Amino acid sequence: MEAKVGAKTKEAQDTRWRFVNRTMRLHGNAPHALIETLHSVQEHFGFLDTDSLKYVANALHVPLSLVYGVATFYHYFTLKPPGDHTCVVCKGTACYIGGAATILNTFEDEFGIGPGETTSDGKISLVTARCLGSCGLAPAVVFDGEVKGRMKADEVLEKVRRWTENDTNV
Amino acid sequence: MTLTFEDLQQIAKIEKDKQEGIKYQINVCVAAGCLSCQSGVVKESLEREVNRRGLENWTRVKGVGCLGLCAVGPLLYLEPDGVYYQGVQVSDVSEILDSLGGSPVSRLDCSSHLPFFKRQQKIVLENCGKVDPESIEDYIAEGGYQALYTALRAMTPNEVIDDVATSGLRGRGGAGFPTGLKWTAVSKAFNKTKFVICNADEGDPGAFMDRSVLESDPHRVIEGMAIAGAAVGATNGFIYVRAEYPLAVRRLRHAIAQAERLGVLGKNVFNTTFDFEIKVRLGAGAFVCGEETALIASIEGRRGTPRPRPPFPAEFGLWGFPTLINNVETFANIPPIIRNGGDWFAEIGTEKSKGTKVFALAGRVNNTGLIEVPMGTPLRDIVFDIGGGIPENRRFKAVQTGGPSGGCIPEQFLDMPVDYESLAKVGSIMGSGGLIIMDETSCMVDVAKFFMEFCMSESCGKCVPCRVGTTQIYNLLSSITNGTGKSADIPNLEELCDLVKNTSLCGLGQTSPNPVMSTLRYFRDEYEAHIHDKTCPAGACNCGGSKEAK
Amino acid sequence: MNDNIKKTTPNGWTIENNGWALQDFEEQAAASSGKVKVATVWLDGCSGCHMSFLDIDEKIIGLADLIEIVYSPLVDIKQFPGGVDVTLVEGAVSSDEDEEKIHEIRNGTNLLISFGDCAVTANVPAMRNQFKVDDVLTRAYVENATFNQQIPRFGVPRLLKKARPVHEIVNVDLFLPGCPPPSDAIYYVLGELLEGRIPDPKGKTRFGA
Amino acid sequence: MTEQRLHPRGKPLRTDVNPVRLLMCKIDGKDISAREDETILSVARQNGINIPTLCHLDGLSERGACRLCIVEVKGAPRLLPSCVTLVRQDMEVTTNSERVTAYRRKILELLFTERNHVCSVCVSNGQCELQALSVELGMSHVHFDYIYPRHSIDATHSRFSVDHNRCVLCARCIRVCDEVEGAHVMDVMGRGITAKVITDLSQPWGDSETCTGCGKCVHVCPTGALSEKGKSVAEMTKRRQFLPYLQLMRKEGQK
Repeated sequence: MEAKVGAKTKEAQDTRWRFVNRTMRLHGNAPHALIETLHSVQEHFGFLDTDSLKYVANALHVPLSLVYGVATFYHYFTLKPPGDHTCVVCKGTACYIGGAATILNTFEDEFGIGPGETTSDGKISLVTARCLGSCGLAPAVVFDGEVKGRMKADEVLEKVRRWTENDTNV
Repeated sequence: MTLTFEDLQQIAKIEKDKQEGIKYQINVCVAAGCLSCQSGVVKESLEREVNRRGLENWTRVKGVGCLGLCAVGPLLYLEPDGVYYQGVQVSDVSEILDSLGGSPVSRLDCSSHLPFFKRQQKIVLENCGKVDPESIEDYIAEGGYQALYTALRAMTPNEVIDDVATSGLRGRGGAGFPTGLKWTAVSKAFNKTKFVICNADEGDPGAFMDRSVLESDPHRVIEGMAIAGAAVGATNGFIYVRAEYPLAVRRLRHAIAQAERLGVLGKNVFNTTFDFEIKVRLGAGAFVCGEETALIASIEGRRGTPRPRPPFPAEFGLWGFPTLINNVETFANIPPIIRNGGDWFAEIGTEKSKGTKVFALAGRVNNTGLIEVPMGTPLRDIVFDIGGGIPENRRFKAVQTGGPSGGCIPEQFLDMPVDYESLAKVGSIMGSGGLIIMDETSCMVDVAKFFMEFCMSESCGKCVPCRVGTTQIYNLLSSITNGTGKSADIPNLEELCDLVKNTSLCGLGQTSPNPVMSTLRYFRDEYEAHIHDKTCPAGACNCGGSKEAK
Repeated sequence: MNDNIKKTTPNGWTIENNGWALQDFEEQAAASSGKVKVATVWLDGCSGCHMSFLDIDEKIIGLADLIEIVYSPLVDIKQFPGGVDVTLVEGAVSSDEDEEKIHEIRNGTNLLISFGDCAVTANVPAMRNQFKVDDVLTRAYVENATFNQQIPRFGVPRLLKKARPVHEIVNVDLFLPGCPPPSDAIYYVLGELLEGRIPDPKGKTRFGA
Repeated sequence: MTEQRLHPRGKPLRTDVNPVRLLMCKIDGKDISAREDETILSVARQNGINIPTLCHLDGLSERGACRLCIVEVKGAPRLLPSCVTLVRQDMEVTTNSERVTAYRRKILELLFTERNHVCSVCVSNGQCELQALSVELGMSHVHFDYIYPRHSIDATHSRFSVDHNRCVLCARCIRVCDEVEGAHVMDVMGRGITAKVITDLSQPWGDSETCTGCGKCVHVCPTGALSEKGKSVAEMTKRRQFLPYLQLMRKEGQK
């Protein structure tokens, strides 16, 4: 009950909940809308926090544990807030053969974070994708949503370093 | 509003008329591969330049789907000259426009890759690189939705199914189950409510066929699904597509909206009693959801864990209703089969594997990209003619088919025709069509480890052999690759592979040992070198002892 | 008499034979003191299995006529002798000393028996395997110590990263699980071996018994 | 045993429109007559043929996940889980061939390597189904390497505790909570080897807003993963008699 009240006030404050509510309504607020709704939450909030999971569970009449089970089953969903910038390294077969592992290792050496982690200052998140489908361009890396093909480890580092520098200048 | 055949022809005519005065057409690839090399910017600047020069009456710039040769994008195709341009940048735009009508810009010309284009036979991809994926009119101008009309107005559902059965089409998702049989089963199921699901959760790392088809020609898949719906008696369709393919999702949604507006989806399609609507459902990053029962669970909003079959989805599927599940490529094959008849399709390919197959060529090969060849084409032709051989003159080592469920095929089988049976015979599978080429610098143990890591992290965790077995196999492989392997590891690997293969619940588990088993079969010496000599013959793994040995 | 000895007993127990044959017993017994040489070893365990061995009570007197204990924590011999017929190994392999010792034992033994749960599954000693060695030592010798808080480094064997069951290090011929194995099961196993048969302890003991 | 008319997936079969036919099949060479809506497992057990199971529990829906109940069926290309496979006319089933027993033993070994099962210090020692299976299947040792994952213990609930080191992910607790108690407090989070049973939003059990504290989950748990507080080694006896009664009573109540 508390969760519902909490979420409602939150809803009043945050217009993004309207989009989430719209998604749920489109599916008749039925339990099977769970995954679509979680997509909607993540799209508008960047990640799934406990409050939003409770809100969705209440609205769709789905048990809490099931919501949590679904949210953790699918790798696309994240329960932690992402960094300001996200670097996605593709780990598809073609990219692996093309040297994605080296990119990941250098990344870890330079910034001290492994796949699925965010730097302690919350600036950079490193994510791996199982396949971006850009195998013709292996190895592929996505910088804040922009796909770049045939990346070398130092090129990746160069790009990411620029992020951190720009931000400190601002 | 209901659409008639005449309306279709009218739309096609208007579209054709528009193109009447066009002397030159520049097709710019706007599929994800080329878009990531800025083909969108190239297209915009071409359009701007055409307008600036006042050429718009006889020159048309058109965004089209995948042209295939993703390795050298962004790609352009000039009609009617039949010239392909590769690696086009914004700075090349004026030169290209200057050359129209004259000789092509030799610097950008990729005729050297011509065997790549010549050796292919396109059925599924016939519209890729031709039609604008965001325009239903363009699709109709190429004969689109006529097959649906035929299926609804000129054929009975049974005739449609017969045609599909005659064609010998087999599921393109991997297992190769005869499509006609599946359709028959669903059509016979006794229930008023039935569903058609298109499986676009293309999860194989190294495969991008479905994505390209959805991005380049979404209407073809929609038409195929509608025909299936009409044949089996379903009124609702779902397309389960990966959330990782935002472009494909956007184009699909756009295409569905267009189709609904025009009336090829919705109520009383083509003035018949047939109603059909399609919804898009997003996957969320789970390979196992390519398994049909897991996919159903996911559409129902649950964890994507498979359940034991039988009952099969044809009998007990989405929300318990009879459900037809086919892959993107399978549905994309349906309109041409209905248009040209099942016999026409059955003439292509080999005795047991009919038609063509789309492959995503990637890895250590010159021409990476999307290709479509008749079933039975020898692997050698695919790798060396179409693929253009191995870069830097290195030696070919193996080709991996079928992704994490497939196997590695060594050089001695290069002349083998590619079809379901031959691939199975050498310990691999057709899979959804990823072909990863590996050269002498690829370590086969490392490749096996890569796939096992994939299977381990994609295992849903429901059944014990897959959940624990894949982890055990992965642990053994990592100890072998880092130089701490023991000689008992190889028999242990074999034992675990056999166990996981024979006792797992679903297809993911049952096929997950394939990469290990096939590399053990053909490249056992590499495993032994890692264990006994602590060296990696390919020089890819750090086995500790490798430096001294070299 | 040995023709009917199978490598796998009917219920699937596997005997990993190291080129050793049972008939050697009697020959060797005759050649040396006339008794079968038995050793017992105590690695990382609580000695409960040895206690259970002693618990066979007065039957041990009969047994003593047939076997000679050539090495054991129960007798005062410092060096593992070699040429031993049967060795019962209690405890998991936890330290570098254990590891060295188990190789030596394997080399000097015909039939090696994993004796009790710690040897068979690493059991309680393996409960530390979830943690890093340093964390375990710190918890024991620093955080939980009232005086003299320091991790002993000298004169004690170094702990391995993980405590492991014996068969992960060397080949083991027979497994006798139980925590501890009941003394009847121990007596049965030795008795059967002395009779030249392969014992089948199924139903006489189990994990954690 | 109470009579069950359940589809393997828990869906009650409508007997009014589906008159159930009888058929003949052969299990381990023995001719047996059975109803067409029965599974191989239940038919075998009724006829005194034991098939080892772990995730199966009479009164809960079938999961088909532990794979210990696999059997050979003549003509079938694969081994089939007997708990979800319905009998068919003239079906020939072998429940205890060497091949099947060997697979079962290996699956059991995998289960032992997966988490940290230390029988000698377990509340369920001597009363554990996993332990009993190791005796039944003649598993003298585990010849695969142990994984030794790190798992937690949650003792926040006032009466029960959960030790994930001993969990085999059979999902009995989840099913009983969902199907019988109707609370669905528990579910599985994550996937693959990292899968774990959780309460609510993976929060401490004691903080759960939905748990009714009925303890059904504790008593259906086959191992010592779920136990009552205050029980020491080998003291945790599971009582499951409530399950068939509860099912029967609830069915009566619905009439």
